[in-house]
Formats: sequence, C-alpha cells, structure tokens
Amino acid sequence: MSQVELQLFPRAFIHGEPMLEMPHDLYIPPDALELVLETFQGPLDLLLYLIRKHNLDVLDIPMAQLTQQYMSYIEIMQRNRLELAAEYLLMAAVLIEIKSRMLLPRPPKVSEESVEDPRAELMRRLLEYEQMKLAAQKLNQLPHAGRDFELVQVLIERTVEQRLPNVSVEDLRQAWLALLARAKLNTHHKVRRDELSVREQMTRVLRQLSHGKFEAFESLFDVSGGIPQLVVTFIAILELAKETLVEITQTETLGNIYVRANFTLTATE
Amino acid sequence: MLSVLEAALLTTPEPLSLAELKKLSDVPLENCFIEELLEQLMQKYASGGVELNRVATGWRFRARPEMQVYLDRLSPEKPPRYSRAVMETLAIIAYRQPVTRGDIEEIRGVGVSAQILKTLEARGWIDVIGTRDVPGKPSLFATTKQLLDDLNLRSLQELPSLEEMGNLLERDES
Amino acid sequence: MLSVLEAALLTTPEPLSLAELKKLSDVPLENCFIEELLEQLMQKYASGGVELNRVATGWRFRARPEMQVYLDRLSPEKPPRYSRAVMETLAIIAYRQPVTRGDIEEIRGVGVSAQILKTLEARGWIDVIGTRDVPGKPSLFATTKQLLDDLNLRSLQELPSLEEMGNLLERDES
Repeated sequence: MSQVELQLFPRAFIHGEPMLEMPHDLYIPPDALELVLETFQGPLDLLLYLIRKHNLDVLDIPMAQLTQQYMSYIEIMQRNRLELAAEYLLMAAVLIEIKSRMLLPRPPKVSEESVEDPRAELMRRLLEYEQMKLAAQKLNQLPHAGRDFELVQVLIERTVEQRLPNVSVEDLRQAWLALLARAKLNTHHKVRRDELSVREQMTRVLRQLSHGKFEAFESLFDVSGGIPQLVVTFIAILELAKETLVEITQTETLGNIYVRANFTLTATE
Repeated sequence: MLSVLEAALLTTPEPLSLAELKKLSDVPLENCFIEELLEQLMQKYASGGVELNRVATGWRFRARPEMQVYLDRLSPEKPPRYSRAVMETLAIIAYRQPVTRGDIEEIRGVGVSAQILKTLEARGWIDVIGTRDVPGKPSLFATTKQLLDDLNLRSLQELPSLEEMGNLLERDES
Repeated sequence: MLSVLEAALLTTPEPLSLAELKKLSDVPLENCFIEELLEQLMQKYASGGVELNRVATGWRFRARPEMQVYLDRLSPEKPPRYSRAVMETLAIIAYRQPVTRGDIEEIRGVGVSAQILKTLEARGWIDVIGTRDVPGKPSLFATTKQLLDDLNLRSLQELPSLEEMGNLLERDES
C-alpha cells in the first residue's frame, strides 16, 4: 500500500487530543469512530474522500489486514451504531470481491465490450453519489427564505373576530430545532424523554407546594401511579432541592420529613 | 440606510422602537436622523396600499383600513401564526420547566419581551408556579394541562425527544 | 386597484397566484391587466429595501438578500441550517424525483432515517406522491412548490445544474 501523506484536520479532537490523521483506508480506528461518523456520510463518502484527496487506489488496500481491522471495529460498533457498521462492512466486502475478480485470470478476449471492468459498478455509484453531494452543497448555498432573506409581512387589522393561532407538536419541534441550530445547545441542553417526565413532576410538586406551607414528604407522592412514577417523583424532589426551589427538613432522626417551597407566591403576578 | 429601515419595517408586523431601529446600523445614529428617514419613508408611502404609522411602542407599516374589505376576500380563514420568538419561548418552558425569564433568555440568547410571556399566559398555556429564591425573586414558569389538551397530548413525555432532533442539525457553523 | 394589489402582496408572506389576485376585485379582470399592474408595482419597488418576485406559486414581496445582514441584528433567530444528511437527501429527491427511501439509500450508501424525511416533510419541502408498485409498496417522494418558493425559484429547472463528473478510473485506463 502506498503510504499517503495525510493532512492535519484542525477541528478534530478525540478525548481532547487533536487527531492528526484521517483513516488511511476503510478501517476506522476505534478512537476516531465518532469523528468519522460526523465527518463522513458513509462508506461511499469516505471512499470518495480517500480517492479524491489522496489519489488512493482503493484496490491497493491490503485486503486481509482490512478484513481483520473491520472485524475488531464491528465488535466496538455493536455497542452503539450497528447499522452504520454494517454499511462500512458491506463496502469492504464489495472491495474484496472486486479485487478477487481482478486477480482471476481473464477469460480470452472475445470482444472488447464483453470484458467488464469489475470496478465499473462501484465507480458508477461513487460518481453518482459525488454528483448528489455537490448538488446538496449548491442547494444549501441557494438563498433560503427566512435564513438568507426575509419575507415581507405588513400588519393587516382584521375586523372579523380574532382567531387564535393553532400550534402543533410539530411547531414546537421546529422551534427547538431552530434553538438547537443557533446555540451550542447540543452539549448542555440535551433533554431525554425520561428527563422530561422528571420536569413534569417538578412542576406538579411545585404547584402542590405553592401555598408556601410545609407538606409531609409522603403527601407529594401519588401512590396510584406505580413504582416508576414514585421514583420519578422522588428524583423530581431531589432536583427541586438541588435548584434550591424547595426546602426539605427533618426535625429529628427518623422523624417525619417535611417539604416546603422556597418562595411565597405573590398574588400580584 | 433608508432601504434597510424600509426592509426592517416591512418584514416585521410588530412595531419597531427607535432603539430597535438603531440596532440596524453598526454606527451610532442620532434619533433625529432616524426620525428624518422615517419621515421620508412616510412620504414614499403617502399613497398606495400601505402606510407607515407611529404607535405607542414604535413604528410599523399597516394596510390602509380601506383596503380591508378587498383583502378579506383573499383569505378569510387563514389562521394566524405565532412568531418564532413565541414558539421558542413555549418550547423552552415545555422542555426545561420550571424556568425563569432569565433562563429562557439565556437559552435563546436574546431578550424575551414581557409581551411574549403574556401572550402565552393569556392563552392559558403557561403559568407562574412560584419564584426562584435568588435576588429579584424571578417568577418560575411552567406549562399547564391546557397546553397538553390543546396539543392533544396526555403527558409531556409525548413531546418529541430532543436527542433525535439534534442529530439532524449541522454540528458546526462553518 | 394598484393599491389593493400592493396591500394584498405586502400583507401576505405567501405568494399569491393570478387566480387569487383576481379575487381582490368584484369585477372580472383579465390576466394581462393584472400582469400589467404587477409590472408597475415591480417598477415602483425597483429600488429600496424590498422587491417583488415571481416564484413557483405566484407573486410575493421579499426583502432584498443584501438586507439580511442588517435585519439579522434585529432578531438573531434563524431557522436551522440542515445537516449534510438532510441536504443530501433533499438533493437526491429534488434531482431524481420521484424516489423511494430505498433509492436514496442506494445513492448515499447509508441508511436514511425516518427522522430526516420527517424533517423535510414538516418543512413542507417534500411529500409523498404515491407508492412504487413493488413488494412493500414503498412511498415515492417528490419536492413541493413550497421548496421552490422558499428558494425563490419558479420551477425545478432553475435548480443549479448537476455537475458532470470525471472518471475516477482514468489513471489505469489501459
């Protein structure tokens, strides 16, 4: 295999260490897994990169070694993104198949066109993908309404009765997407479904405590909701305490626990 | 600058104050300079289908009242939409409740006008469930059952998971 | 009538078709008459912060793109920039339509998550126009007029042309 000079990839960091090299072949070092998944759209994209940037002859990759590397890679992948592992593995298999066909003695030439280059199909796919990849970039560069230009909207006062806007779950989703796109929310504002259930309970408990008086710890739990519900409520109360929204007191060891909201709700709100 | 002012006022249905209009320029502008430009714009739109008005909270274009009878023929039943600011505020309250106005501003990266919160409260979708015990005692907002009803959900957990959504976005603005 | 047309177009962010514009008048109008009025409006707005455009579904005003840098100062809220996966999926649907999810996966060489297609559908840029008559009856996706409107285009033919790709094998073409 011709050793290829690989350039620095400035934005790539793994475990805080800069990653200096992109993969030399279709094998992805375990440490670089996340980076490769983010940088490349799949095996076709990775292959294209290797061919275009480094003049890599994909058929020059030592296949036995590649296969071995792939097997260890699959083991790691099994834990999270198996479907992507399968795609990279499939591509490796395709390369091996092409190479083995090229190593076979060629049948005596009958006519020019009957001998098909085993690489032709792969190359056709690579080119088609590349064409679409470039088209996507151009599409992205076109001015988008709302992103690159604003639509004109002048107020019109309707005499008819005022209608309230309809909002769907989809609208909420879009609003969050916009927020995510803007801020670097990805890192510190991940909200999972189970966390949302805690948030829901936090609100319920705070509402129950809004009179400002102490309530017995047990009274904050809804026993009919089942054990998962009780656990979530418990976590919610701990979370409220952490955010100093509630005060938890116990006057004597093993005595009753009381909870109170850390504020008094003013009626002027 | 006149064109910028024109574009800003025509793309924003809500009134824009002098302070907001000043933000459009990267050099500090005098009030009287902006007022002069607004005067010119008013002249430009002295005839035609829309007019530039000064209202309590600032300046805005609106269709001339006599146009309404025609415009009503166009789309009598197009429901209005909340602005992105309102939707984002609602989304933050839904996913991060209980939150203060400061929390919302921090996530959105811009100020949240009292008007936005009032709109959502008036709709019965959010309410104040307490205050945070920090200086200023800011109100804590949470979503109501009414919101769940209106969105046809049984619980907040039925909202789309944010993790899946995050994967669809570019990780780096380059 | 010119003022009515102007008011209608300035108050509606969505494009208005000739058929809709005709509804503004209680007497029947000729297409060519409306087109002449639209021409006059275009002249009126030939300079300034906004312009009248013809897009896929009709006519609409927009702020000139060069205004965006100023308008962004007013409200930093921006709709999301989509990831490469989303944009590549959109490109394949735009240039190869109608296509199934399988077709898209074949070209991209990786799975296409349902989330990606949902994002594009929610944005109103693609929709299902039928199913392919093969086992499993996969849905056929195509782009919508809304996509063209949002990109300020009149037809698919105005999309950037596809690049002719060079041969990857030329080195050892012996």
